[in-house]
Amino acid sequence: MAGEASTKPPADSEHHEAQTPPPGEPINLIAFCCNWCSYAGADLAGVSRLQYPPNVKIIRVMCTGRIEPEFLLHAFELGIDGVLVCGCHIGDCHYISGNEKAEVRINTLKKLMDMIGIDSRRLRLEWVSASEGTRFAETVKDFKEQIEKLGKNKIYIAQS
Amino acid sequence: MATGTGSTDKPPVEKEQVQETVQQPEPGKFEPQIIGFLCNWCSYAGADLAGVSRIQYPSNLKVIRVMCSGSVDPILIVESLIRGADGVLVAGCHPGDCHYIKGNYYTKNRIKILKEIIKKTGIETERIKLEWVSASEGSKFASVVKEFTDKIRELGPSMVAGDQPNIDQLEGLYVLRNILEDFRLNVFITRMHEWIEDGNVYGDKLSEEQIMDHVNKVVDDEFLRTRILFATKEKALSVQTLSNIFKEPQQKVLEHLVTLRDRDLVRVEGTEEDAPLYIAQPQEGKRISTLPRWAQVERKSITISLANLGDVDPETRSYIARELLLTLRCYNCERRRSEVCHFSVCIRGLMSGVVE
Amino acid sequence: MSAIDELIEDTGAFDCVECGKCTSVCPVAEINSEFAPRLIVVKAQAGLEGLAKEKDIWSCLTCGLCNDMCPYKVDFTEFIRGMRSEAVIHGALPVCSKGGLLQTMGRIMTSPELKQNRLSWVTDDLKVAEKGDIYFFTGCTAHFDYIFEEREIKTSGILVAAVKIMNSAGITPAVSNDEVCCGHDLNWTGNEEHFEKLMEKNLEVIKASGAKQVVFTCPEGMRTFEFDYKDIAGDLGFEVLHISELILDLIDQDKLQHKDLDGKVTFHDPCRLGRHLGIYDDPRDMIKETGAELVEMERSRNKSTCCGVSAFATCEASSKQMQIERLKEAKKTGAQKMLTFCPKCWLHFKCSTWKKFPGLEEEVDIPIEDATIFFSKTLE
Amino acid sequence: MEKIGAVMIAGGGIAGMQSALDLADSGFKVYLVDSSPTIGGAMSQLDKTFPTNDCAMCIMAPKLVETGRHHNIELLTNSSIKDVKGEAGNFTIKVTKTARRVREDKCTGCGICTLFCPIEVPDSYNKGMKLRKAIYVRYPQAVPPTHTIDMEHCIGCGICESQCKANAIEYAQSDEERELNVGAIIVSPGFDEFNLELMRREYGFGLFPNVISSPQLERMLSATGPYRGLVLRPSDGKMPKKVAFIQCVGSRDRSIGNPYCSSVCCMFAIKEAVIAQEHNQGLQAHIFFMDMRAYGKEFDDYYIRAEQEHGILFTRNNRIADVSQDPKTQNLILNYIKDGEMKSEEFDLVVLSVGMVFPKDAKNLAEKFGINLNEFNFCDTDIFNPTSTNIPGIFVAGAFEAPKDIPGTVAQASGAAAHASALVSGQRDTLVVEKTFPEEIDIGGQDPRIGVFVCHCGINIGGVVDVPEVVEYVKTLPNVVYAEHNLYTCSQDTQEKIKQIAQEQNLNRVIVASCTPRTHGPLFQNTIRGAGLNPYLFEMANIRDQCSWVHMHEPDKATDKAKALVRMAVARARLLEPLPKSEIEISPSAIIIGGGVTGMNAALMIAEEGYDAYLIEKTDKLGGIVNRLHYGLRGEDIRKYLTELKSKIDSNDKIKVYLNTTLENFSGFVGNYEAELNVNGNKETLKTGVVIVATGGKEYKPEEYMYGEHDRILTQLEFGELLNEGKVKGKEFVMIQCVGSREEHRPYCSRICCTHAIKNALKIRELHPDSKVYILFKDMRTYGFREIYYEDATREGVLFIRFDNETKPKVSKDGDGIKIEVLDHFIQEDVALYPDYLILSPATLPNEGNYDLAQMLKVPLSKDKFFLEAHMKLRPVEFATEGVFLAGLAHSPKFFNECISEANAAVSRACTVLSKRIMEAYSAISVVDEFKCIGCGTCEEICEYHAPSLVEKGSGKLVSEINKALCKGCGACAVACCNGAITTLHFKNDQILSMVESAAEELKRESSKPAEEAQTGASTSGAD
Repeated sequence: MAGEASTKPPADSEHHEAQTPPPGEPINLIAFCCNWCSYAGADLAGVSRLQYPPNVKIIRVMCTGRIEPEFLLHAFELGIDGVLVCGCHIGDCHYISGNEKAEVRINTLKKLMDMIGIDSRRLRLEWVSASEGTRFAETVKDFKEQIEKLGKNKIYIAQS
Repeated sequence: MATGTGSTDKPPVEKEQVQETVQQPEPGKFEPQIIGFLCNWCSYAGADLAGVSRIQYPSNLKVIRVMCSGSVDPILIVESLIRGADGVLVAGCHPGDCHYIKGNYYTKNRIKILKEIIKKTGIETERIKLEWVSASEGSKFASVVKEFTDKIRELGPSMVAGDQPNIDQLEGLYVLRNILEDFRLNVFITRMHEWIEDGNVYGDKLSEEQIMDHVNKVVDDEFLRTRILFATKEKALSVQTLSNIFKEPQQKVLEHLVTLRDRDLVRVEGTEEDAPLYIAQPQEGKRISTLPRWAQVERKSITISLANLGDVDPETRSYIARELLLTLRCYNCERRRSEVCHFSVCIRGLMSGVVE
Repeated sequence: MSAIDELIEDTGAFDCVECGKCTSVCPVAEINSEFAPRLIVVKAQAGLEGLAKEKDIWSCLTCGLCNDMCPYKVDFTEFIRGMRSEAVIHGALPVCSKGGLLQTMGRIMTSPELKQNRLSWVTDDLKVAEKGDIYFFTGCTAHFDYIFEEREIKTSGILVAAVKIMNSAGITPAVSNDEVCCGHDLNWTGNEEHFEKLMEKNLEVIKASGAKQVVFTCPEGMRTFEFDYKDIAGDLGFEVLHISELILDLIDQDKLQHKDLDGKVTFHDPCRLGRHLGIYDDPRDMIKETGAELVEMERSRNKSTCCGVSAFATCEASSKQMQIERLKEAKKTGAQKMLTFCPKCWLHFKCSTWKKFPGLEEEVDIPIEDATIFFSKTLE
Repeated sequence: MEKIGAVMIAGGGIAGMQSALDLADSGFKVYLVDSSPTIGGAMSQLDKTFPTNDCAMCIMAPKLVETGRHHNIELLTNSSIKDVKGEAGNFTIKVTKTARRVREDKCTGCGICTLFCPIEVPDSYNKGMKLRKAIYVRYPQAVPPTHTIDMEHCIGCGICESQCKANAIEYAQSDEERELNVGAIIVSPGFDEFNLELMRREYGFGLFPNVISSPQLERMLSATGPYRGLVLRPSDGKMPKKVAFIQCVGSRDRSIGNPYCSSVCCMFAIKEAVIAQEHNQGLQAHIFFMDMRAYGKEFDDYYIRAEQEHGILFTRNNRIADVSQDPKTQNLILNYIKDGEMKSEEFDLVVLSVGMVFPKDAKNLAEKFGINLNEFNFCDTDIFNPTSTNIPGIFVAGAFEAPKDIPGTVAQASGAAAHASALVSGQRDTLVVEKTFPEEIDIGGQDPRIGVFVCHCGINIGGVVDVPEVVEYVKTLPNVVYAEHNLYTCSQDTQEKIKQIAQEQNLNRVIVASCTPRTHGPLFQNTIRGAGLNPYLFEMANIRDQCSWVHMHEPDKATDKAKALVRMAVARARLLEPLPKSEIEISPSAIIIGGGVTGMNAALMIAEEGYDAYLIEKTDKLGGIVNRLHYGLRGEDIRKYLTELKSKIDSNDKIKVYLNTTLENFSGFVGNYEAELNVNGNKETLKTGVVIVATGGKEYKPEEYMYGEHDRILTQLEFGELLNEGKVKGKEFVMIQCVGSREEHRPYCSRICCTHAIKNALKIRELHPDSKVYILFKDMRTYGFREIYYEDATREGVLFIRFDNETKPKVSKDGDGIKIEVLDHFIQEDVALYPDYLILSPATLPNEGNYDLAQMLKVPLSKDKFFLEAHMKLRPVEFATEGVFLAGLAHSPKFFNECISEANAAVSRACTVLSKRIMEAYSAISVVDEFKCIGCGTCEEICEYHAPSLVEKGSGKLVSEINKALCKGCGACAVACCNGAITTLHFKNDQILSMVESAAEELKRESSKPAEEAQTGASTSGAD
């Protein structure tokens, strides 16, 4: 059917101003998940067989409070297209306030990223609890679409 | 007749020996081809005595000397039938005379089991005969040969020989050969004597009926399973199709497929209108082998008589014919239609023909 | 060991006769007994195999006190900088502050596709332009606002003050959104590859602005242009100028009217401005111009000690003590404020005081301020 | 006679295993006797479990392996109990271990013998749908893995002995008599399925091939089942399109002698429908039922999701009378009523949800132990002692007490273990041997030698990810010296294999790519400790829950992602370092928060176990919500029980009661908790080892049905009190169920209200024989033996009218009387009632205090704001945080006896901590580099646990030091420390960055040179 519109459902393709990634190169995402809440949430998504895009690779940390801004900026330096940080809801943190510290650090880093020229929407902080399997799957889907709209991260600094 | 060049890879010597003894039947009158396995110490000597005393007996018997009748593996007998022998005679010492003490006991049980299970292929059990002939019974040997030849002449040629082989019987023989190669049936064949005489590992003796029940059950299961493996070698088939081919209840076919799948001999390959399709898994090193190479003839054509296929709807009938065609190939030289085949040498000559 | 031999030759390290003068003045040696500049040079001469992996080369503050003191003019700091790029090749990496965030930021800025927006500090009342005779190089001063947000000091205020001063003198300095970090931190932590890429970008930006002079507030930026850029790219095609020098010129040409301030202040000479660039008097004259009374600390001009951390890679136990000693010294002068030009000195001194200390408060609670901001107060 | 510090458990199912582990971890010798050749019981036959859809084997494997390997547990499988003598504290039991003719010490479970055995026998484990050999093992991950010769079918051919490499076959093995000397006995033989042959006429089971039982469907769904996870019609091997589930087959049926409800079949059917639809695309499940009994925690959510998300059809009020078969297609025809008219529909497959009956050796056990059985041959217990039998010292747990689900079984098993250990608490640690590991190998200075074990997990991973391809890829990664894949890496024989390979290849890092480290991490860490490796030289790649299960429709992308995840794990493994073990002191006491029946029972049990108990109650009296109850379902006198309980509490000197007390502050860690109490005004601090949360729940004050606007509209509790005081007059009574429960905003079922309504209705009929009682309900959820009382109510003439969320009854004033209009589904008309009393069955709500308490204890709350336990199925009475336990209504609404079971269970779990003087502390903590630390104090300020503190070091220099016991390893201080002086062990910066770099590896393109990079004008002079 020559000239047939892209097979994507019409609603989705309307507001797709930025070009989706070249078919060759898929979106490459990293997610830092805290061991007690969001990693368990990700497991629950698995146990309930909720399907979400395979572009995200999860790294387990004991608490989002352990995430140095350097980890996130280093990821962008290496060409990762988006970093998702998932922690416990405020007040749920197994270490009481790890997530609050993470929130402050990540908001500051976002300002720095904008200044440096990396779109701060490529970094996203989400609260996912141990019983929110569906929320984790939705977040990953939504984040991937959001990054697809932003397009590939053009920065790539080869490490010596 | 296909002609052409190209070397024929020499078949192993053992086959050579069998070929001279079974000639191409002259047209018109049927001369039975009989193979005889004679134990060296008694029946072979008996045959010599007949010779020395110039006792005449028909020339149809081709003798193979073996050291003891106990060494005649049932597979050899089935192999001979496959090769087109119209009858097989096994002759050994009288019980108790065996130069190797119990050799003939084993033969007795083996032939009994073989006669039992050969029925599944539809081949007349009388084509296999066991006789005890001692070194001194020259005349008895002659009369045995004479009677056996007449019996075979009465039975007529083996349905499996010649251009128009009876596919069912042929396939049955091949299935039987596989089962005999497999370990399950062998346990019974080899240890039957011990169980009856000195009892099993727990010391209690088994009766012959008990053993034959097991044998029949094993053969029934393995026969159908091997046929399923043959049929699904090239193409994945559903339970429905298989049960149509073999005219077995679908439930039974399914149970066998479950066991075959547990033995990693079959895997599911897609589905067709909600029915999973099963295909045989290529098994290197596994002893269960599929249809002989000779039976796989290149796609072009072969004459198959489907007369005795029974009342099957036309669609399935043509399907089956086509399937079996696909799997037939020259046994001796494993060559396909397009390659050179010295038609005259090969006794099977199954190279050309057309579907009816 | 060819690279190290070549380095020893360039920096004249062979001439070292181990007289030990450098070790006596070295602020790190004073606290950390195992560290001695001489020791490293001697090991290099002996061609020791594991030298590149030596932990000590990362403790040196490259403050230049030893260079200044060395009778045989051994350029020890350049020797250490060379050794560090060797060390990096051998995989002996420094433990940088903030996990190496500054170094990562520097490397990211070498990426050609980057579209920065680093001029967010330019408020409406400031007049800046794309092109102009004078180019104002800002470097990473604005970025420290966010990286060290918890220390509540706005280093971007230095840039605002500098532009205000230039505007009041009728100068509309050229600035550029494509300007990148001068590369000082990468250069001094052994990453020459990305340092050169940053240099190329900066030179290109300044060429595009058509400037004849480039003004610096940050001494590290100026030293990097003055020595390292010229060392690699030869004649830059423009003159390098410090803000204090510019202010004094403008006052001479009385383009700059300012009122006087009162109060007693003291001045801390940043190593890069003092010992590296040799600029001691301009800052002092500029401060005197404001009318405030300048009192000198016990150790000042080329003798002033270091703020304890360089290139965000050498922060150790000794750094803290140096900062406290320096603040005590400043307090002793009776000055109400300690001025300095380098945003990093300001940051590191603030680090040692923003926390309460049992029994130390009154000795170190002297406020610290940037000299440019101090001078800009004369314009209101 | 002196007591013996050992316990015998009869029945090695999930209940037996849980009791065994609790007791063995609390210092008692355990003899676990099972009649079948392996332990694991019915749960091992399940594929998935509700409501979490966890794979049953995956959550049971750790317990199986641990029980098999535990040095204090002796397994006596294939054994039966011959004779029992003695009394509580000192029993002598004769056990015959029937010969399995395979030596347990030699058989490795390799299975060669099963390959060569010529005899094929229908496999009862797989419900006859598969064949096994005469020498067999029940299931692949069986513990002990020893094979067994089935003497019934073996013809003694001798082939297995000739093939067995380990020469473990011993035909002449004879039965073995064992005499066990124990202090207490726990009986947990489980249950049997109702014999469906008795229903041959109605449902054609055994007649029509496509009518199967729910356990048969479960085997089909299991990866080790006959069709490897596919659902096929036994008649023709086709994949069924329409599958019908018929509920209550063999339960709730007085005609066949099983009037009780088997409690689990409703949820079991929903789960099977959901999983069947997942395995067979396009399969449509249709469940025919009377009441959908989804009474447990998050069961209703599962039921709603099954209906709305998975599109499973539910047809109510339809107990299918009979099933007929179309001979040609062997499909089945069911007739049922829908919207008032008769329907007949053809189905490809019919599944009978079979009920539970008493285990076949129940009579034998009862006779041997002398325990009483109830009329259905289950063990007879009373609501006050749910785990005690009539014989002191013999306890009961699991389905043998009454049909129940796995969480209920596990809770009761721990409860029974508590009673058993209390009985012989004096003899703790007398017969046990300390668990020892081989001496740790020093791997200092070695290059990383990594071993990678990739798991199929049946078809869970292998079905989507091409595991062999991943293994080939892993072999190419640097430092990986060994890589292989296994069907079940968590099974016991593979664990041994890993240990052996680790030693052979002298690995110094081990990676397992399988499921989530949260559940299986400790299991594998213990395995490599057995090979002499420090447990922290281990890393897991989660290629199941976070890869194969969530990318099922993109197998090749899932395979690539699995490769990436393993590559990242390898990158991190290269940088892993061994961490030293550190120990913590345990103070032997417990704080119990909440003085209700649950709290009181917990306190009593802690005291009986020999530890101090501090019972904290918010109000001024003990008893909680049970104070408002008078009598039980079978007329038990609750008031009397309560007073006795309170007097036991007061007279016990080991229990200290704090009334009007709330918890102000709570800190510390397992074994060393510190609680600041506000004891009516004044402060008091307590140091304790563990905490048990038993804060209970509260009755919902209804806002609907005009409650509070009429003095004769009451709640069940209020009405119960009036009834008991005889102040109730009137002819007509109407009860409305699910008031506030099973609503949009509160989807859970409060579990007890149906039975409570029935109890009050029967009381009304008893006191006012000529009165009329109506019960308006959504689903009558009187599960277990409570069903008999529901039957009594119908016989007593109580009228039941069903409504649902759309057709709720309307309550209005009629003069000073009450008017209720409700649609009767059968006659499809509005019915008006004018009762004298309207009794509402309100929901049970979580306490508001839960939120603050959860903050303080740092434990999570579930969606419905009850406390969230560590694992819904297998750890129902403890939190993820070590040392904090949970029981009673605080977990979820439940019955009186279930609360008591959970209270004892929590204590039994707590004893696994309290019984140890020293516990191994968490070693992945943060440490300070003395030379780098500038003593700025940021870490001291930021840490919630006050672990780091500035310390004077030598020359007056301030340096931070981190207290090993307080540090939790969260890593917040490491980030706050500006110059990197603090590193968090096992989560160092380079270890995490290595994973980031490895994740970005696929983007290996040379650094993006700007296409239009102009050569800078300035020529490079100077340097060259």
